[in-house]
Amino acid sequence: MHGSNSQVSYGQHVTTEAALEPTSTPEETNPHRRASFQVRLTNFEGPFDLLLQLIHQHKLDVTEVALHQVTDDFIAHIRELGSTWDLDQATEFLLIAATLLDLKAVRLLPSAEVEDEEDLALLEARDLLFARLLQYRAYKQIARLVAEKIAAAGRRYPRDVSMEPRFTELMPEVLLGIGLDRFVLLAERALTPRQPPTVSIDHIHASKVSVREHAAILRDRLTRNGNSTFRALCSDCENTLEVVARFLALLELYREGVLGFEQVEALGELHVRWVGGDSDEPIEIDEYSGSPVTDDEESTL
Amino acid sequence: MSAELADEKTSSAYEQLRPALEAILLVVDEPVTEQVLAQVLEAPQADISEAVVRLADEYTQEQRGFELRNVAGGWRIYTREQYAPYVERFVLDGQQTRLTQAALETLAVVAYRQPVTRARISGIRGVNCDGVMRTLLARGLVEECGSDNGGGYLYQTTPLFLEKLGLGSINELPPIAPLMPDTDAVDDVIAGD
Amino acid sequence: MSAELADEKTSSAYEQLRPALEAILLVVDEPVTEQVLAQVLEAPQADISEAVVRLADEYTQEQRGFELRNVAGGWRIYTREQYAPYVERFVLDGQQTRLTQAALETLAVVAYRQPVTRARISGIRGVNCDGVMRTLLARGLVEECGSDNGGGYLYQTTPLFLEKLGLGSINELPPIAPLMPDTDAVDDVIAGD
Repeated sequence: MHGSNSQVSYGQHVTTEAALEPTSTPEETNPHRRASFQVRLTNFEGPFDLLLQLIHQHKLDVTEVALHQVTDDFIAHIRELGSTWDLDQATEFLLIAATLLDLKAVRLLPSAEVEDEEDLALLEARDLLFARLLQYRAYKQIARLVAEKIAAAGRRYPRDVSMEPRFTELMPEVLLGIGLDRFVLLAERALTPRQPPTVSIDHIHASKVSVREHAAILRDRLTRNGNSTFRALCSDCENTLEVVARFLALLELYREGVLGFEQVEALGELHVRWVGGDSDEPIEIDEYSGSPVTDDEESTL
Repeated sequence: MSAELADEKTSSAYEQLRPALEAILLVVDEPVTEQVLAQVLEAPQADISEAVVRLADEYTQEQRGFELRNVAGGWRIYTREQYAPYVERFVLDGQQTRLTQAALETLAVVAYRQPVTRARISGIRGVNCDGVMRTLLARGLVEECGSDNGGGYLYQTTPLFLEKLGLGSINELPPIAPLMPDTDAVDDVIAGD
Repeated sequence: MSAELADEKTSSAYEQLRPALEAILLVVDEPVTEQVLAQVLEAPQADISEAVVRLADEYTQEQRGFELRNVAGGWRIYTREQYAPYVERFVLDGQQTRLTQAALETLAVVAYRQPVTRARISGIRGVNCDGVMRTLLARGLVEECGSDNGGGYLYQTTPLFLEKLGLGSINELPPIAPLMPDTDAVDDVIAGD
């Protein structure tokens, strides 16, 4: 009995429009769904966010998943984009598409009898996804409340005026509490300009990096140390592009069978193990478009 | 009769405390704790606790333009929210940049899960939170507070966070549980469809 | 009868004005003139003149810890004389001997950028610095030293500041690392001037 009660209240939570509607925009009423896809994708915050929006958009009851519709929309959208999509969007797409397909796959399973271990695992994965989605939605709602509280508190001004001179005169002598060294450090920090929030255009004239070069660096380090973490391997990277190059280089090395990966939890530390022995035979690394052109390559281009 | 006497006694204690309390609250430049007030006024802390609440109620009932609020563990006088348009002609706290949606969500996770690691926050939000956490650290809304067993830094909210939200303590945040069915409930639904 | 009506009319006008008036008076640092109050509250100056006097009387009758005083042609809230001893004790209690992090950072900016205006300091620090500058002025660590072309006051550090850091002159401040080839230019951009 208790179980069915909580089931009811849970169902209400999920299907109530208001509850699923933290990001409602005028575009949502737009009958041309695909056109509005693009709009939404430019400002969503991660796959959970988009998933929530999609579920709302299709007025889906999570428990009555008609996700094939969403999946189809997705695939259609990706096709429409043709060759014009960028890496960021594409990877986000893949992540979400995988999540959706996962859901869909689970949905297609006969739900009455679960015998197969794999089926069970899939169901568990779906449970977990639901739980995480609901958890995310809860924090999203709380975030709105936090914003409201900040706005309200910002409209109450504290009394903050200078003390009358007769009181300031009584004040015990002030303590700086820090020495010259700390003071100089403070000055350096205070005078370091804050980056004003801007739309970065760095990528337009980003310096080019060579995956092959970064593969060589990684190989050098890993043969010396045996294993490491992705974080440590990127600790000396000066920009995101270099981190990406290192990552691609790792994938290339993995393809050559000289690396092993281990990641215990999603978004957790990525451990990299060298399994290629210590021969210094050259390894074939594909270069990527946009790599800097070296002298000996120039003739072939 | 004796109840009346007791009332009279509290009343007169309050009347003695009130102006002194007001005088101090007028000069503080950050929320002042009941402990400090008790020390300075040489009164039992219980009397102070009662007096500040009573004074806050009084300001509200009398519809004063200011209010006495319990914020970040202390008391301070603020202008009442509805008169902000007038006050803003005199105090312009420029450059109040707004927090992004991502920052607000991250802040919400830290507030409810503290102390919490970045990895955990990223897990809950489904995206990497490093950039957003840097912003929150720089703005003094969260701070490091040790590390967990795995060596990841732990984070918690700061008193400034409470001040910015106008909260007396983190316990004043509404419970998140009603918004988030526990896993059992999720299991029930899934088993039931 | 007509006198009664008139009274009622003033009464409701006063009740409307009072909270907004109080909100403003709570935050102003300098005495504010009736003319300015009339402008901001969009009320006839005669109503304002009457309201401030009435409010001042009210505070006295209610034996508040503060009073509304007419000083130098304007109105400001002050500690009521008879409760000054409590404030003195609070100040002497030494809760405020240490500078806050914000105050130290602002002091650092003044030290390395002097003479400098408040607007510029706020620009560099990304937050309004009025409150903190008041503290630094009150503690004798910075002082006014003229005004720039735009009419903003300029500030510099005082001999007490040098003494506190154990320096003979401001030239003995160690140069800070060349973070930016041209920090002034960057400051300009940030300060928006």
